[in-house]
Amino acid sequence: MLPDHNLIPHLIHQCTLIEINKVAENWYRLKLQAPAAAAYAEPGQFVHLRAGSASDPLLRRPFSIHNADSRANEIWLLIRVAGKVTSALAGLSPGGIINILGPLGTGFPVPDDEGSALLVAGGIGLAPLYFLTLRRQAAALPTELLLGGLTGNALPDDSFFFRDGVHPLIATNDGSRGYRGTAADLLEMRLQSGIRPTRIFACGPVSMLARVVELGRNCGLPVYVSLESFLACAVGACLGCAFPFKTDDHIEYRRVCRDGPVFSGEEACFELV
Amino acid sequence: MLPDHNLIPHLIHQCTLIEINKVAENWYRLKLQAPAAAAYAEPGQFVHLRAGSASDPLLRRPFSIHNADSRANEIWLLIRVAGKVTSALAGLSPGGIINILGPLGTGFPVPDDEGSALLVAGGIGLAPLYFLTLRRQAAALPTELLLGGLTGNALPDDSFFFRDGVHPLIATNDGSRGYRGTAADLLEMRLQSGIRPTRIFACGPVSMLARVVELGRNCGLPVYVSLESFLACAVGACLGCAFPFKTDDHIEYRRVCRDGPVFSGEEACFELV
Amino acid sequence: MNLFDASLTVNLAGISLANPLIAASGCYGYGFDYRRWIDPGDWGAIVVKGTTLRPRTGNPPPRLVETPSGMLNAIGLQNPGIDFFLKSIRPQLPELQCPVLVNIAGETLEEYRQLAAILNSVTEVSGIEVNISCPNVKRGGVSFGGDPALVEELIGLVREVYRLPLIVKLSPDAGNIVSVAEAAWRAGADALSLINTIKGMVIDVQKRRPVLGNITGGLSGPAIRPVAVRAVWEVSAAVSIPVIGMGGIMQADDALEFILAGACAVAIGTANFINPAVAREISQGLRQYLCDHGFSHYRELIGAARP
Amino acid sequence: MNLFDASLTVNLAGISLANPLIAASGCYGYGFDYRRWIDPGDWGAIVVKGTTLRPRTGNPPPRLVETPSGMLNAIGLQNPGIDFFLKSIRPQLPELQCPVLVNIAGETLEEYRQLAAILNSVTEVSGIEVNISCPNVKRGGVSFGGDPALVEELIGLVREVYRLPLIVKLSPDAGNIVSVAEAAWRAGADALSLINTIKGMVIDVQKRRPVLGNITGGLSGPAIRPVAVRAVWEVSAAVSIPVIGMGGIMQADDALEFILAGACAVAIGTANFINPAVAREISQGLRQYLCDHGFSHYRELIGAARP
Ligand SMILES: Cc1cc2nc3c(=O)[nH]c(=O)nc-3n(C[C@H](O)[C@H](O)[C@H](O)COP(=O)(O)OP(=O)(O)OC[C@H]3O[C@@H](n4cnc5c(N)ncnc54)[C@H](O)[C@@H]3O)c2cc1C
Ligand SMILES: Cc1cc2nc3c(=O)[nH]c(=O)nc-3n(C[C@H](O)[C@H](O)[C@H](O)COP(=O)(O)OP(=O)(O)OC[C@H]3O[C@@H](n4cnc5c(N)ncnc54)[C@H](O)[C@@H]3O)c2cc1C
Ligand SMILES: Cc1cc2nc3c(=O)[nH]c(=O)nc-3n(C[C@H](O)[C@H](O)[C@H](O)COP(=O)(O)O)c2cc1C
Ligand SMILES: Cc1cc2nc3c(=O)[nH]c(=O)nc-3n(C[C@H](O)[C@H](O)[C@H](O)COP(=O)(O)O)c2cc1C
Ligand code: FES
Ligand code: FES
Repeated sequence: MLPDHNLIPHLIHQCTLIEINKVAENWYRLKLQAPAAAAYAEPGQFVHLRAGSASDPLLRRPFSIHNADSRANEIWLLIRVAGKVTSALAGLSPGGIINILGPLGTGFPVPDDEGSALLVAGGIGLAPLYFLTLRRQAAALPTELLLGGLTGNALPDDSFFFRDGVHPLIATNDGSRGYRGTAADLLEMRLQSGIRPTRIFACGPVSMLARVVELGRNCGLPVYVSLESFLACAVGACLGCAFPFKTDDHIEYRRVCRDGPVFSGEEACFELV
Repeated sequence: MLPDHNLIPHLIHQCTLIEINKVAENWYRLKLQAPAAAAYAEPGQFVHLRAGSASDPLLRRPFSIHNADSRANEIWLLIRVAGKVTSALAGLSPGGIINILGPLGTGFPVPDDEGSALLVAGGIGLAPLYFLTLRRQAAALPTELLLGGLTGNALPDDSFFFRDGVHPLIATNDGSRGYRGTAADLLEMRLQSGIRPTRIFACGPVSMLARVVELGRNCGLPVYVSLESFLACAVGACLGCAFPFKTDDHIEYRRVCRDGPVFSGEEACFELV
Repeated sequence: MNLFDASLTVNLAGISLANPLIAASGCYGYGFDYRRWIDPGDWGAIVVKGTTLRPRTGNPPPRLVETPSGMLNAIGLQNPGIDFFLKSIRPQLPELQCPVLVNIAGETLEEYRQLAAILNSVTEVSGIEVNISCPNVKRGGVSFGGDPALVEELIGLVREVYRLPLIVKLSPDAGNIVSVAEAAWRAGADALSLINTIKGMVIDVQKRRPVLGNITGGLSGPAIRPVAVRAVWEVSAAVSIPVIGMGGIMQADDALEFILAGACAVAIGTANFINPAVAREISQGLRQYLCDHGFSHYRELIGAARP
Repeated sequence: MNLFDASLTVNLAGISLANPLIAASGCYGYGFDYRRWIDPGDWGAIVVKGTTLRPRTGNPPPRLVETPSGMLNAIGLQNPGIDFFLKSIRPQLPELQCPVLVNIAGETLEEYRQLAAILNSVTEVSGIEVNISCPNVKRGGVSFGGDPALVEELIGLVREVYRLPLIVKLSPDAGNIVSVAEAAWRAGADALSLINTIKGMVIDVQKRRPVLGNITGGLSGPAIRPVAVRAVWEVSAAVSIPVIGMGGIMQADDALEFILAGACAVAIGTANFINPAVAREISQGLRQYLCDHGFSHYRELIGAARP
């Protein structure tokens, strides 16, 4: 982790795009040359990114760190095309320049024991959980990745995962790949089958997260969720990314960018967003 | 010339950039696939251009038609990097898409006689005068092109011209190429040597145009100038591109985009801009 | 549903429009300049350039400067005056094949009254838009538009002499745009246009002087859209006459923002400069939206974002 | 001339700043969040987040939305309140190594007075910025800022209890920004900050409802720069206290526009979100400009665009 108040100017990088591949319908994987980010990145952290210099689009955009290789000085991003900046990114060629801030935010809790984990990814929520999977597997911690998508080609194919030694359990809404259902359905199935991990980690749409938290609560298992919000500063200064949490019956706003994006799911008020 | 009120939807083109070359310090020549513009273009007319779709930069930018080949469906532009859009254009690669409106504006008067002409270009003012030179040479009308630049490499080299059979008389401010002086100095020299063309055509900075008009006036020669202004609509609707002219002692504003860009220089009030 | 079942017709304060898209004043000349790119009949209506009693030379150049996602203009109401309009432009208006409105501006209350009285008998003109919000003239313009009592008096005078649809055009520079809107409504306006441009300026840091000949100009384009949508939202809740929304509309989604905020029709200015076929594209986009979301008339969308 | 001969120091209403760049309120937290990227000492001063008497939870999300060349925010003055500030933040302020000002906001005149009275004895705080222009709160905020008489009363009350530099922050939403500025000046303000954000809104056309939880928000960023420069131009001609200019400053040329228009110092908000090192880059750019144009102090540039 980075010391908070140390002046580390290379945390603004002009990165070179090394490689870009389409890995699923509307999904692209980008490999960036980014030494400082690669050195410090922890699963669940993100970079705040800008391509170009025009004032429209004005703000940076946050993307989870999808993998980091500190020896090669590289980080990976996994991006789903959603609008202006993501389409511009999808159109970049190797050699293109991307400006990033980061790594930012509070990631997933570092495993303090030898516990096992279920990771529940809805769609592009895979991005940060993949990094967590790799880090946990490297530390030989028992880890099971559950992944849901709308349909088969909305998710990367098997080679994407197998190359890294990852073997996710997959479900699709239309049943065209893996089980028929959602990532939360997979979780329910695993819990019903008696699996009791030490922790659950989840990233995906709000409705999915709400259900995952409830399933965890029913089994008395702690759930960590990676939340989204529209960010401006991404460093905790503007209070724009507030997410509501309930403490002692009153609402309190926490900053997705700094207090999170990873939070204990227990108190998050999903019904208010 | 285009009939004014005919609905010709292909006058908005998505053009493909065919070729782009650096032809001098900060100058680029672009060849575009643009059938309608190529078919109708007259020397002195321009296209109003946009690359990209973001709202910054918002407005189109005008560029003179530098050459048009109606058989190949191509037009050429000659662009000097001055700011946002011109630098973006300079960075394009063949295959890039540029959206153009045009041809627009009132160009140089079509020669109605077999008269001779002196064409006076200051720097990038070469762009429209080059097209005029080629058209006049093709019609075997006596034409002499005078070209001024700051220094040698601020102008295209000889092969640029010779390939098209153009042989300009060149002057540079520092004397590093051709005569030492400006394009207006060249004109003065030619007039002093007794040359009396039927018309003078000029394009370049305002201070140069003012001097060319005065030199013409002293010899009783009509001078046509291609003027610049910041344009918005480029079709005559917004009155934003007004240039002041003096008629019977009062100031009247004419539209650079529609009444011009080519005007008789006699009444233009260069001192007011 | 078929795309053409989705109806865009609207009756705006008594004027029937084929669609809710209006060419904004000052951005469309007298309606003829864009005919190479778009049939004027593709518009619901066209509002012609601000017209004054006497011809106006306009402001010295430069009159335009680009700003981030916007532009400033300081045309200064250059126009040939009402007499020229009647003699030379009026006879051609039927060619436009859509309703034409005249935007009028005066330096005194009396000038507004006279202009309205003259246009009252001009059958080629379907209505007037009273411009009390031009930021680019020394007298008149926005100086009238800031004071509700003065607005009420002015529009009352105009209403007395003008029987056809009367639209009042407002600017957020007034500060209290809702009070001004209410004053215009009380005085008998049939509809309100908002917003006019917002006063701004750019300084040339190399020359160390303002870029525009007039020093300040009016800001238009996407930059002002959020301010304009908010003005429509607030005003349409306060008055019960139709509101025409404008300010930075570039595409169908932008027009929808205004309609959902409460506008009955929308006007398009700056976008014409970037895309001369914008009106046709936006009508198509609106039809598509209606189809996709199962509405049969865009009227169902007016103000629909209000809880 | 050497780059470092070009001096950027300024005495702003009694506060010595190493350079004329101020971190704008609400965009820089309490000054500590950006320390990974820039030394707080690179700023001339830092204005902390709007502070109220009691803690405020702030507005429901979403609180942000991007707009063309701008953004809307509706934070709703979320802050831990003045007591927390005094207890937990005040002791750390000296670490920032530059003057710190506190932006204060109240729901009543009395709340403003109390806040000012409390801060009057806080030596770590060099001055206060009285926010009478926040568009994002139901009570107080811009509702105070539109009425010159009320502003004169409010600032008069604050002035009575506050002896250190007192800055008043204005918004163009008031309409008559010059009258409001004059009122603040008469009441004893030492300097004026302008502009605060402009009220705007965005509608989500898919969901058919306003994007922001608070419905409306405040527009900041380059989109508003022309409006802000014009406000500085007009106000700095009308008052003889220093004006701090802000609104969409992204680079040195933008800061120069404000200075040439009459600002003695400039504040930077939104640009920090895009480039956390913006203050350092702008100081360098200002020095470069002074060198290139043969000025020895940027003071020579203040108001230099005025004929
Ligand atoms: C901490 C964090 C990590 C993220 N990690 C990833 C990642 O690894 N991969 C990935 O593909 N995406 C990720 N996202 C989401 C990503 O930031 C947005 O998809 C992106 O900003 C969209 O930018 P755009 O310009 O393409 O879309 P825009 O043109 O800005 O918007 C397109 C649509 O998406 C909506 N939208 C934009 N941003 C958000 C947001 N943050 N939350 C919800 N809706 C939004 C807009 O309102 C609009 O409707 C992450 C978001 C956060 C907060
Ligand atoms: C009819 C016409 C024909 C033209 N033909 C050519 C041509 O063939 N080749 C060519 O290189 N250029 C030509 N120009 C000029 C060209 O349009 C501008 O250089 C271009 O718009 C600059 O755009 P930009 O975004 O790169 O610069 P910006 O970032 O917009 O501006 C850079 C600087 O140039 C100034 N500027 C921008 N546009 C103009 C303008 N129109 N007049 C004066 N100053 C301006 C700005 O104020 C600023 O200081 C022509 C202009 C007109 C009106
Ligand atoms: C060049 C130009 C000239 C304008 N002239 C007038 C005018 O004469 N009368 C008027 O009421 N509004 C005038 N306007 C304002 C527009 O009609 C419109 O209200 C404003 O530009 C906002 O819309 P937009 O962002 O779509 O351009 C003018 C705007 C521009 C850009
Ligand atoms: C997220 C955000 C929060 C803000 N909070 C405050 C505030 O608490 N008090 C205040 O006076 N201004 C506040 N402002 C306004 C800024 O201080 C500044 O006046 C405005 O944003 C214009 O400058 P800019 O375009 O550089 O951001 C806020 C602005 C933003 C973007
Ligand atoms: S985005 Fe600014 S505090 Fe989180
Ligand atoms: S640019 Fe609009 S009239 Fe010339």
